[in-house]
Amino acid sequence: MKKVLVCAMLVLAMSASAFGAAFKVGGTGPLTGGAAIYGTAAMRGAQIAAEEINAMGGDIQFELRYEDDTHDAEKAVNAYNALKDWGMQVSLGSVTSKPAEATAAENFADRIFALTPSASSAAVTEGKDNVFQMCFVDPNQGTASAQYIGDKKLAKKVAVIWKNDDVYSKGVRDTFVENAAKFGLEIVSETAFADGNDTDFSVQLTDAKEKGAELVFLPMYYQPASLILAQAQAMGYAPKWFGIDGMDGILTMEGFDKSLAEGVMLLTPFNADAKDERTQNFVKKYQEKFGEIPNQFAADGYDCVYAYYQALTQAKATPDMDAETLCPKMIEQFTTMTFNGVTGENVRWSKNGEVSKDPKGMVIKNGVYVGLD
Amino acid sequence: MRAKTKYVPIPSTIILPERDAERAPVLECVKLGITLGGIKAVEDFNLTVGRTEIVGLIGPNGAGKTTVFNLLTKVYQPTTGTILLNGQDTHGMNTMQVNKAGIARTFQNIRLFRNMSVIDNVKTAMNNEMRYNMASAILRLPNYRREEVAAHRRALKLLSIFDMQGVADVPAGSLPYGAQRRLEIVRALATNPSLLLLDEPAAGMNPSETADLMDNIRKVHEMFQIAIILIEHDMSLVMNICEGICVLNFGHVIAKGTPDEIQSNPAVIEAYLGRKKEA
Amino acid sequence: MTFLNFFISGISLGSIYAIIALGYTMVYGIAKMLNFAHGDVIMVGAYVCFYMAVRYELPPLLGVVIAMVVCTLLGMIVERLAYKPLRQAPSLAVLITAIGMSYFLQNTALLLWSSNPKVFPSIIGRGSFKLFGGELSVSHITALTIGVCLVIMAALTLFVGKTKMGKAMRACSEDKGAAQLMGINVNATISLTFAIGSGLAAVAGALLCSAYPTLMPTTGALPGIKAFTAAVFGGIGSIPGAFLGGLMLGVIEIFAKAYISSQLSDAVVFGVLIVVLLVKPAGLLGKMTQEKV
Amino acid sequence: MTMRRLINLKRVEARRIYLTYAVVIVAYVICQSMSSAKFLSSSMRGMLVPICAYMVMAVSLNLVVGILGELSLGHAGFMSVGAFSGVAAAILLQGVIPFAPVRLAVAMIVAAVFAAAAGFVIGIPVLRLKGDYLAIVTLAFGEIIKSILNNFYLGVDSGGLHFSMLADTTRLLPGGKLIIRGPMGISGIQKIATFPAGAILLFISLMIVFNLVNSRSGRAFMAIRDDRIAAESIGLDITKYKMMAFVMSAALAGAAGALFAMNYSTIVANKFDFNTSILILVFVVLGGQGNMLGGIIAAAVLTILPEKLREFSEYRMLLYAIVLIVMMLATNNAEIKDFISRFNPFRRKEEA
Repeated sequence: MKKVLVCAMLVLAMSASAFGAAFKVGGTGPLTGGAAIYGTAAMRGAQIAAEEINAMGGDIQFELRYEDDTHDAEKAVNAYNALKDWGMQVSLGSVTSKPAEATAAENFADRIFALTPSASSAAVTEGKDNVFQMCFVDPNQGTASAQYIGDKKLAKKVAVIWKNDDVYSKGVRDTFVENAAKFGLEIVSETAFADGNDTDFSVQLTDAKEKGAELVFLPMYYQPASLILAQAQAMGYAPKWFGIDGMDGILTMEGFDKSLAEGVMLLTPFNADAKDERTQNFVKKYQEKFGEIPNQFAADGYDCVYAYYQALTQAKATPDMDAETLCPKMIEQFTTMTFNGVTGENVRWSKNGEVSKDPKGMVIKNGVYVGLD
Repeated sequence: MRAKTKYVPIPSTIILPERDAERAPVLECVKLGITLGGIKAVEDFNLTVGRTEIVGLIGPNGAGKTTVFNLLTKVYQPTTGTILLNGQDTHGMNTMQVNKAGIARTFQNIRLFRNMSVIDNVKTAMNNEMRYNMASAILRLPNYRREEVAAHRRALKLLSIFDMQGVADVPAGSLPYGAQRRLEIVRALATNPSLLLLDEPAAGMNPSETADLMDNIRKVHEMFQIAIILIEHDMSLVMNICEGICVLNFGHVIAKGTPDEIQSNPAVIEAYLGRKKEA
Repeated sequence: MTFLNFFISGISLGSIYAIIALGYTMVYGIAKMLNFAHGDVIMVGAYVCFYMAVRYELPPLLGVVIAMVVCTLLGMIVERLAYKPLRQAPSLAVLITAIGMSYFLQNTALLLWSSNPKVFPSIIGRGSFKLFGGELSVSHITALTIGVCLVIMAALTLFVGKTKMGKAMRACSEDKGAAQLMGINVNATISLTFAIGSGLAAVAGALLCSAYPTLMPTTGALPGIKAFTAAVFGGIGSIPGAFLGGLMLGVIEIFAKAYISSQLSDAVVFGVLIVVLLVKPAGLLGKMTQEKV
Repeated sequence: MTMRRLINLKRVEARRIYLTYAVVIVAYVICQSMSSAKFLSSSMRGMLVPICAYMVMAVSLNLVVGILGELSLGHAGFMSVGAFSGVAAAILLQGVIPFAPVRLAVAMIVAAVFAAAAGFVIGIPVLRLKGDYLAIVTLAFGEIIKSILNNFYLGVDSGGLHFSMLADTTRLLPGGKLIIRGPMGISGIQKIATFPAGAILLFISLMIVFNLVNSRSGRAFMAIRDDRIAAESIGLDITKYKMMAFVMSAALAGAAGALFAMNYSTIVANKFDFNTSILILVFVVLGGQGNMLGGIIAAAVLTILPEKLREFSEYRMLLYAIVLIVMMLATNNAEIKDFISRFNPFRRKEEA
């Protein structure tokens, strides 16, 4: 499979250069280490989009390069600099939040436009006119989740379990807790975990159970969430579960007992089981190529490249323009255009780079996502 | 052969060389004892050492000789008994404090600072007499230079006693065996001790080296006018340079006296010399 | 009852630490080396087990046996290639090489098996024993882990104490030079130690992932460090110490989460470790060796 | 006396010290002029400051591992304390000291002081232990520092400094600013760390360490390393000297942490974890314990290496691991070392 990947990259590079010039798009993400799932997925999503666009043979061709940042700000800046040396014209920022904060500062200083697929912390775009996000910003997710639970009257007493040393998890948790009361929610239990003690959740679950939480909010990625679900079942605790976009992917874990996730609700912009043509095409291609079902990171990566395609086309940009020339054009396009992708319809961006799209409320029924509304 | 020291009796059955009789002894051990791993390694050890006396501590292997040194230098804390050093009780002191109070030693299995130069081994031992702090060292202030130069001179002088000034900058670990033993003695002397403990200084030496060593020990004794206790298996060396001898067996003192007395002591001959002959 | 439930959670977490710690402590006891790659051998064992059970649909126990064979071989190869050439080198050099080996195994696993987490099928199912009318529950896997720990502990103690190879191991641990003089093949003995340690790692991997069933290339790394801590806690080099240290570490971790702060539990765990080492500088059951002067 | 020709340590050491200074200065001049003349790629230019910081880390850890002879597995903890206190100081002083280089210097001094204080507090229990047990306790403290900083909040408003643990309960007045935000660390840092500042810090660190080593304290450190019992027997205060080395090393690591942190716009406590401590230990061991120049070169090589391996894409970290293992074997296996030194035309005779 790896060989396929290398070949694909070669073909990608060659096909692009065959048409003469292509836009050099670069991004950094964790391709090794504990967070490698996210970086790899975003990279692969972007690859598929670039291949599709290049295969169309239009004026806009992409040469895509992803560099490993091992989920570390220092390495991310190194990776960013390597991309800059390569001649990156527009950037896909970084996949995870903290590295993205660091590279976004570089993007801002170097006037290289960035659109990050999945770095969701507010600090990524804050104060930078040329850094945009494809995913929801963390505070919005926290507020949106609280509002959703409150509006739909899913529960009154809520427990929150979050990963304290993770910026994403902590960011969502903070705004959720802050806004919970506003939507009539009472937070009865708040417990955390961190790297190194992310295997046993009995204390967190017992606390939630004893305090009578009807719903447990899980602002985290799907890997620890799968452990929580399994352990809750083992101790006979069956509250409502509510996740965020990082939960997406839980159903596609190899060997996962899908019945554990029955009834889990989540707000996510992407649903691999959606019936629309665009999503189905993407999921099919991804599966063919990588043997896995794409998660939300892959979808974000895919959409980023298509968003660039749209923006570059509308701006009538040509590959001989340098990054600094492209930057204001991209800012102009992204603040005005409307984009349709697999992670949302009618996606728009605000001046400060935040995306506005409707999170889809999903519930897992019989092992598949079903729209909540 | 050194001139026979004339011993005079002083009260409480302790004997000292005549020249030290008027002065307080450097060391008084009273009923010293230690239990190691349930075994009484040393028991009821009494010894008084005169201000400038050379005492030999002998006994068969495992008799507890090195243990006595370890007790004196507080590598082990004694379980019973008292050690008075220059009249001061060393109870509760640790090795470092005992050294500051005046005991320096060498080790049976040489313990040099092997990766440091010969002269640095000696200068390290002068650490406590140097008067400058970390800031002076980092900023190379005048008092740093002054003290370092003085220490360097003194270290070279000490090394020259053993004719080692030529190898001052050589790593201590690369010295030949005999030179390493000599360096240990120099290092111990550099701490200005009033009592020097030598643990088998002649071990592994050939007869000519041993003879040199004997001269050197005498030289040190004369130059510094300090007391020396030495553990040694080489009987000719012990009988030659020691004024008083203390014989240990199974952790007990079995005889004390002048070399002549010891040589003719039947208990010693049976326990120690006799066995030696059989071996 | 909550207290007891937490205690049981602690024991089940601790039993996992314990079984990993057994491998650490054994290699340390004989080869006097901190094998930081041990956690990653555990990960390899778990992956082999996973593929045998899920892809080839073999019975889980057979999977464990195959994993043990693979890990034993892996342990011996790693030892031969990376550690044996450094037998005379300073111990720090070996430590760093072990860390390099840990990176190597993690990244090989990443290339072979991708970073996507796999959900490990429990080797004995996810049931549990209910006590006091269901108020307390002890999962089967916890019971099995403790049982396996005890068996391994007893077997290792017997092996080291009674067999000829075991005595050779002890001799090597006391004094390699002297052991060599006594005609013991020190190199072979140390290789054997690694082989056994790695075989145990496969069992630990299967149990770790049965209890906490997500499997990634980094799965072994953090439990590895915790288990190393547990081994030191119990007195590194001591086989019963590793067991005791593992259990206590698990219980302390859970209690710290429950009664102090779920955010600071690691700080509490390491704080307790420091206090224990200050009171007992060689760990709970470790022997203090005094240098001969 | 029949003796092999022995090494003259004084000459070797003096040569080593001057060589180290010379290499550092020449390397700085080359890099700086190449950087100014735009001969250096962005990638290399971006690594100059972190390399300096890692070099200082290597020098400072070498003081503990190479000179004092104690293994520390938590050195990144001091870097972390330095990074957070230094950056916080720089943010607080933004209005007071507008001139960035001075602010950086002050921040590094503050960082060194805080890290030294942490080193002292940790040193009290740690230094009573020996060998592997000391190592595990330093690891434990590294993790504790990380855990605490991940739950530490510091804010400033017109009423002064406020801090809280576990959750942000600083209740800042309007207009106040939360500087350290628990697990989110510090964001929006002004990047005032520069390569010349890094080079100066490295030079100062080398001067401190070399001058310390060639003084009574340094001799005491080495004596403790070579033989603790003998060191005690000549009246050295083991605890005092161990503490001195430990605190000095922590202070330098703290300054390096501040330098490092102010090269990025964001910093989190998780960056300074066990892996970072190990990385620095690798520099020291690979460069040769006690060999400052070796550690410095190893820091540069091992920081640049993974970047140069980028062309191997997904095989990058695998190759890095292999290179690391091979380097350890090459520098520590006697047979391989002999084999390599046969091809070394500059082989110095004294070392034969």
